[in-house]
Amino acid sequence: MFSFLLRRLLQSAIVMLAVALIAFLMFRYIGDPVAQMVGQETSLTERAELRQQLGLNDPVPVQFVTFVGRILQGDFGLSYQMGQPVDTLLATRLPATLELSFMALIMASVLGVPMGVYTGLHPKSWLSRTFMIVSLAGVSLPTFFIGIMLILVFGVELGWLPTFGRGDVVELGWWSTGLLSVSGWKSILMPAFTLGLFQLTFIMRLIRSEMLEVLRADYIRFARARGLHNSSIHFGHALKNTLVPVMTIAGLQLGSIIAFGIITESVFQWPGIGLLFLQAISTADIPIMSTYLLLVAAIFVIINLIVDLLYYAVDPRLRADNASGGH
Amino acid sequence: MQETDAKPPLLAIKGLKVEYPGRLKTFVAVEDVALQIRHGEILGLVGESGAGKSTIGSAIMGLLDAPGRIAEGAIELDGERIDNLGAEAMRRIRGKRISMIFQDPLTSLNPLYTIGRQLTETIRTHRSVSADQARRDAIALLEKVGISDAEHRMDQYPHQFSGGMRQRVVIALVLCTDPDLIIADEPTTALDVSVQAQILDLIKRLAAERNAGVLLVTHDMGVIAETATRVAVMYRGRVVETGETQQIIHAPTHAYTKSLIGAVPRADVKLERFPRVDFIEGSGKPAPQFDVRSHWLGQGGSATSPERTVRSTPLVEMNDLGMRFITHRSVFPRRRRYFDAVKDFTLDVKNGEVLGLVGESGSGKSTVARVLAGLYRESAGSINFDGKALGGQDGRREFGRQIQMIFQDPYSSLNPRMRVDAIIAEPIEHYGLAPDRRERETIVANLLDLVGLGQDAGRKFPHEFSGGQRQRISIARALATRPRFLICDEPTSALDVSIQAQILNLLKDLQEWLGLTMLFISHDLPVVRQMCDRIAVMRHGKLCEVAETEALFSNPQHGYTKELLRLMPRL
Amino acid sequence: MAAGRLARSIKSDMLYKFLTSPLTVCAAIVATILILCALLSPWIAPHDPFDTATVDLMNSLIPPVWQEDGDWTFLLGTDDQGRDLLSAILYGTRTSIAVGFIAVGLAVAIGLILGLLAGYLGGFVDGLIMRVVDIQMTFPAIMVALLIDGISRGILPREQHDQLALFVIILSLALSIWPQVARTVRASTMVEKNREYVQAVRIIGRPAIVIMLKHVMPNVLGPVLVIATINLGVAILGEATLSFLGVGMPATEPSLGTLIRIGNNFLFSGERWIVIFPGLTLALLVMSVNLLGDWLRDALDPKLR
Amino acid sequence: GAETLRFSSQGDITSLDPYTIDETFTSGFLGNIYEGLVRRAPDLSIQPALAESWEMVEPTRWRFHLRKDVKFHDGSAFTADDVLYSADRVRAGASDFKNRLAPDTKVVKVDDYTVDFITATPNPIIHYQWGNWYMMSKSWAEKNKVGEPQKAGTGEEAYTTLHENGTGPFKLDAREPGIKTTLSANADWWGNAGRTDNVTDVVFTPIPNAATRVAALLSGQMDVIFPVPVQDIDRVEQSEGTHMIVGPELRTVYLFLDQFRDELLYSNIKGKNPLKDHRVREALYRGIDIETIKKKVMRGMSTPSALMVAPGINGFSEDFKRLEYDPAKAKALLAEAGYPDGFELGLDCPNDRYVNDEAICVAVTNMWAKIGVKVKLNAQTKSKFFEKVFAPKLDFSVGLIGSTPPSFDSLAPINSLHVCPRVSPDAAAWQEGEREKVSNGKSNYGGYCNPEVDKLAGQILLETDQDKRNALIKQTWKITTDDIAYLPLHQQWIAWGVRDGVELKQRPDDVFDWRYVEIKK
Ligand SMILES: Nc1ncnc2c1ncn2[C@@H]1O[C@H](COP(=O)(O)OP(=O)(O)OP(=O)(O)O)[C@@H](O)[C@H]1O
Ligand SMILES: Nc1ncnc2c1ncn2[C@@H]1O[C@H](COP(=O)(O)OP(=O)(O)OP(=O)(O)O)[C@@H](O)[C@H]1O
Ligand SMILES: [Mg+2]
Ligand SMILES: [Mg+2]
Repeated sequence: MFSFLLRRLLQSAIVMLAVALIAFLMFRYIGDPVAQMVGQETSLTERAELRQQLGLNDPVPVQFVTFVGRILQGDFGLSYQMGQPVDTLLATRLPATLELSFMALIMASVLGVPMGVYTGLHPKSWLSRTFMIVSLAGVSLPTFFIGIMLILVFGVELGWLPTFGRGDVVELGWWSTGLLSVSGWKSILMPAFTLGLFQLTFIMRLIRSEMLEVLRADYIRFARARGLHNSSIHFGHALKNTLVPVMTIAGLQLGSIIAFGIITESVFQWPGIGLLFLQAISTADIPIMSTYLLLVAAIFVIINLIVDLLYYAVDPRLRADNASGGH
Repeated sequence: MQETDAKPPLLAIKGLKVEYPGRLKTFVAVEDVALQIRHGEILGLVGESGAGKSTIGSAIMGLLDAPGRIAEGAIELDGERIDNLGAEAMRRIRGKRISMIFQDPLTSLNPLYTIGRQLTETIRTHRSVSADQARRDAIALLEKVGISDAEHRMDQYPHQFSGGMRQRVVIALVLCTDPDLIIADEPTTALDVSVQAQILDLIKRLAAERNAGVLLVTHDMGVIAETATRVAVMYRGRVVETGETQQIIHAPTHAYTKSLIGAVPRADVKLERFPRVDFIEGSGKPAPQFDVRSHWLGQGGSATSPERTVRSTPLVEMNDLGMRFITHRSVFPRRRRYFDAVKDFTLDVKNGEVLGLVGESGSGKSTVARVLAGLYRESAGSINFDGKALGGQDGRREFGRQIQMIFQDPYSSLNPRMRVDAIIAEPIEHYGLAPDRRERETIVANLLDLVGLGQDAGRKFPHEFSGGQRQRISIARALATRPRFLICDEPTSALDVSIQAQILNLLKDLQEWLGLTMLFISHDLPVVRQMCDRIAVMRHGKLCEVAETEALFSNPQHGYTKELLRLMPRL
Repeated sequence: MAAGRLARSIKSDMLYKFLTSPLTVCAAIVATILILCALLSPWIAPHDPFDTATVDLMNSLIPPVWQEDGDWTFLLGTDDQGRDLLSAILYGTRTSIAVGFIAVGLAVAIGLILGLLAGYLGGFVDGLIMRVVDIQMTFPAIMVALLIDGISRGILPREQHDQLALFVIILSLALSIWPQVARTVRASTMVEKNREYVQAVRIIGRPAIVIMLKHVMPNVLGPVLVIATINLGVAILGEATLSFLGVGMPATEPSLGTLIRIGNNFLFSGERWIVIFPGLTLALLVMSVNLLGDWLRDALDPKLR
Repeated sequence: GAETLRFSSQGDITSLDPYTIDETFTSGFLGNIYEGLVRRAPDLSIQPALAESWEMVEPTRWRFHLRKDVKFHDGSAFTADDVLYSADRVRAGASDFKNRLAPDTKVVKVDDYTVDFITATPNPIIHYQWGNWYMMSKSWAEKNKVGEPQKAGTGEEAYTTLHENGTGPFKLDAREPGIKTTLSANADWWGNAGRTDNVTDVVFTPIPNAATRVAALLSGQMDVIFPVPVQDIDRVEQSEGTHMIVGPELRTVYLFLDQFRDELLYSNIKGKNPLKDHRVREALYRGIDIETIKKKVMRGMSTPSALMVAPGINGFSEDFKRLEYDPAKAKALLAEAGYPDGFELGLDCPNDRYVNDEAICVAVTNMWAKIGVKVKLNAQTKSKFFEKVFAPKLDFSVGLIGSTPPSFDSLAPINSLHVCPRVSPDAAAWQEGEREKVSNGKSNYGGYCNPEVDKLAGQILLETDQDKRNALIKQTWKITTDDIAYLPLHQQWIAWGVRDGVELKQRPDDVFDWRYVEIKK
């Protein structure tokens, strides 16, 4: 366990390095940051100077080494657009994104899991079929469309929910939460639903597929023979056996929506890191992008590590290291 | 017909017909079956493998595998029909009033929950007791079924248990709710005789003291003789004969029963070959006549002919073999706990010999087999095969085909998504043992015939087979590699004596004519006596005694061996 | 001969399951129609929306025929550039189907193989592949596309840049989807490889690769099908994002996704047909493919008969 | 009572430092916090601000008399020292406003409230560009160690990025970059007596997503939003509780053509550059049906333009007329130029920069196809577009951009767009390797060169007599339009969505001056 974590830590460091490197290669193609940093009247010499100052003219290896060196000292640089330290920018926006992502995932699981179990149990019932078809709306309609439609109906026409932003936020130390105010809750509903709809479909379908498999297992039959309650058979025995792939996807999806809930954040003007990233792409704000990518890499590394650990928690057979794995 | 009785029987099955509708044709598994079990009675159900015994059990429970369904007939519990009850009503009967031990104990336990959790959960579903109480009850139950160190074992997962131990857990699970009717489908196949005796005793006591009825499905006529009050004999989906145990065993009337009884392996003398069941009804293909020397199994390959085999040289040498499992993980090495499943195990298997491995359930037999097969990496000692070390990848690759294994659990060792013919064809294909596809198909068909499944079986998927049939598929697959050294972990535990005889004879022929070497793990002492040249006895992960078969049976040295022989059920 | 019978029987098994499910039959019909229409678009489309010379701005924003001001020349109306929407959808679907199916297919292929390798072999290989997954997940398709596009533009002469778009899109979408497949497959493989049926074939001496492909793979395919079918829509819509950044198809050759992206601008203003019809087409396509995926999953399950 | 103005635009301001970036929205926004010596009225006329009056003492010496009762937000008084400080700072470091004050202009303190600007050569329009050259406090700067202006992203985080100390009518309360900025009215503002507005608080939320922005207005959560996408204008207009305020903008959108390369990129014509041929340029010009673009793409919200400057810019003249849309003639011209079957070229466009920029390009593509010119359209986000098209890469054959003359005078566009972009009179336009050194004609990406224009530009710069100057300008415009140096398209319109009950004045340069806002309910 200890050595496992140690090994992962080392691997993670390599992952971060690789991400930084690839990101650097990428930035050559992202566009010219300087054009966005100066007015139209600025002379070419000044532009060139600025480029020089930002180190954009250095050879990639030099830029890379400088960058890594600075990061190791905890200096992530200043945003080209906002002139502020990138790490504080991201840190102040991370809570919003995390709250939204977790809400979305919770929404998706609270609905998706029972729906998945139900459709797995009764694959032929009309309700299952309805679930299966209706849920497809979540994956076949573009997020943007869903978001705008929600805004139109609940925000503009009915006027029930705010159409943008996070509502009132409460500062709890370094964490700012919108979940302590009514307006905060009102604000998170639509974006979380928009984000969660896709996850819901995904989780539901995945669980159904796995449930169909698991429900035929002998231990389920035996559990029935023992007269266990259906709920405990379906949600305890069967569901747990579907968890390994479901957890994997849930983890990846959580990572993806934290990292790339960009469209939702943009549609609802949700002040999270995705919005920041979107702006950074359109203005070629390299420091934000690189730090952001490192953050995202860290998020995925952590989520995947947690998921890997959860495998062991869920499935005792995976803990066995005696079996000589593979060839 | 029970109108005369004041009290209806505990269970009455009337005119039962169960079918598995397929797309092309509907398979009738059970037809026109009528059975009765009274309170306190143990009804033995014997019969051909695939005759429909397990199907009857499942039908009573209302748990027929989809798409199976009851086409005709009625099942009554205490005079009330239960075959047409709703799902929730049936759930309330299950576990509480009727319990069933499925034939496949190894897959009956949820792999993700500890044994303790599964036990307490069942107890608390049916009785309102505190969690602590349930746990204490569970431990007591485990001890009752002969699991030592129960307190500690409670927190282990099914995969950490041996086959027999899992079977006992399943039995404990069934007993913990005090049901009125117990359906026990081959409950003791994986148990050594001493534990088996203990379990059977438990069941008998239950029937006697609690007035519970028992439907006991088994192939072991010895068990029937010692336990059952009455016996029903099944053949091809029908009950051909019912009667008092003594009458069935000593004066069977139906031709099938007669030949079945006649084929039971004898524990007292060693015979050349196993007697065969010669009753075949209707057109039925006669059991194929088989000549090893001209057969595909006998050609080429690495199986050496007996002439060339020097019986005295060891083929497999195990030196101080040890296998330890981690049972408690911890960051700190000091806090880790291990379990030595096999320890200081030194044993040779000679060229061309059949070495029997018997011993207490959970003593490490399967572990030895798995280490030999390369599924576990030994944690101590070494293995030599044909004089060469078997450690590492190279050794394994070199001897890959020569070492084969038949698993104790036929259920999980077959890929559920492959058709049976593909499963069996696989090793042939892999080693290029057949010149072309056509040939391969012929060989597969032939192998299926050899294990008594018939060629049509090839088109089906494993789940469409009965326990015994699946076991035969595994055997066919193992044979298809034309192995030199075959590890058989309880190869015939789920087979009726007739099929058992057919297969054991086949193995014997292979041994005799081709010098096939075998490690034969079994609890069935009569079979072991017939099959093996030498016998090793294991207990607690260690070797107790190794001796020539006859010497061991006539003059056991070790106390445990003596105990085993004493408890051997007899007709 | 027997092989033929086997093949026939497998097929007819699936056919049987297929014919007994009306929903699947519907889905198949819809999918076939969509795909056929897309493939045959040059022949059946009333206009050629990609031929810039025939597109007339004067015709822009004509509503569908059944609405007031509708015009029989443009059955489903026109978009903001005066392209016939029906034709644009037909042509756009062609691009989208190519992009979606190939990208997802590629992703599944990569993900399956790497996931199997990681899960089955474990250890170093697993660590390596999973860390690559970590890295890959970090980069959204947009960024990957920028990189591939940039690099290949650097390598290839300018004349070949025109053919680049499709390749860049497909590759970057595939690259962004495969990690999901790989991780899920790996997870299921880790469970599956400890099953006895896998051990049994290992004893037979089958090489790892055969065990993975022949034994483990069919048993881990369930979640893969779900992921693949769900990601089809994601890929098709993702293509539009890439186009927006300038690494996708040119604006004069709109795909389904691009049509939707453009149509989105008209959600408030009342010209909703511009988004509704392409959106509907996409929804139908994704739905029918998902339903077919459900059917395939069930058809491959020997126990569901 | 307390009235809060809630408004939204598509982007945030970059910095609170008034010298960091010369960009309309940021400096317009900061104009509510900071003030310059002069300011622009809603009709863009120049008004006194921190300077009460000014006069040209000599042709090379301007004198400015400062207002006396002005206090910075931190309470300190505004004096000539602050002007001197601001004059130094605006020309220092990475200031983006260096052109407001020539490097050799001397700024001299006459007394505490009088400052002289001594220029090397006469400059009649020295203060034209000072509407957004804001005065900063010297003492505050020293106290907070405010250094030279620096570009975002370089060095340390500047104090001025998040802090302000202006003299203007509004003070900053809180700022979360990219999310929200709140301000309140400055009770001590010198001009409070003449204020017509009633805004006490301002909440500014940037909402990049147009649909979201519109929804925020429609749902009553915003008082003012801009820009409103042209297709949504009707909706906002018709929706209860909101209305539109639209007006032409000073920015001219145009196509620029590669006229310096000897071989056109992205073309099937090898070995020569058809765009160098006047007939080809005319054909392209005549191939664009600008009225249809106005009607269909811009939904009427544009002013087709014959000139490279908009009405309202000094030097604009109604005398110039667009060449007629005439595809037949265009074809004939192409044939005459030797391209009877047309030819291929590439068109580069941003797709998130100007109003319906991508749609305009697609429309142009389709129109040119009809005269036989096959366009490979490449529409992409602005950052990629800029990098590809602007100097030094200049990787295009035709491109679309728009620009606003900063001083509202024609000289700037003449200088940067029409003067030959070369380092020395005998060098080639955009000579490889020297592109970054180009200072005149630096935005003349097409490399249009006409020695006469170069000469005229020099004369305009020095001419102090307004009438003569304007004649020179007109002469220049005549030459360049005859040359078809560019293909001007139109001025897009500013479209602001406003909640009913909110009154405001819209400036043609798209600056939102909160002093003219009145919230009725
Ligand atoms: N799911 C199924 N689909 C189709 N046929 C089945 C299915 N399950 C069992 N069968 C068939 O039903 C018959 C009876 O099976 P059953 O399991 O009851 O046999 P059994 O008497 O218990 O045999 P054994 O002693 O080998 O366990 C077998 O021939 C088997 O092939
Ligand atoms: N993966 C494991 N982890 C921990 N303990 C294990 C594991 N596998 C087996 N054991 C333990 O090793 C011992 C020997 O098991 P094994 O399966 O070899 O017994 P066996 O002799 O085959 O018994 P049976 O006759 O009941 O099948 C048992 O006590 C079992 O609990
Ligand atoms: Mg059975
Ligand atoms: Mg065992």
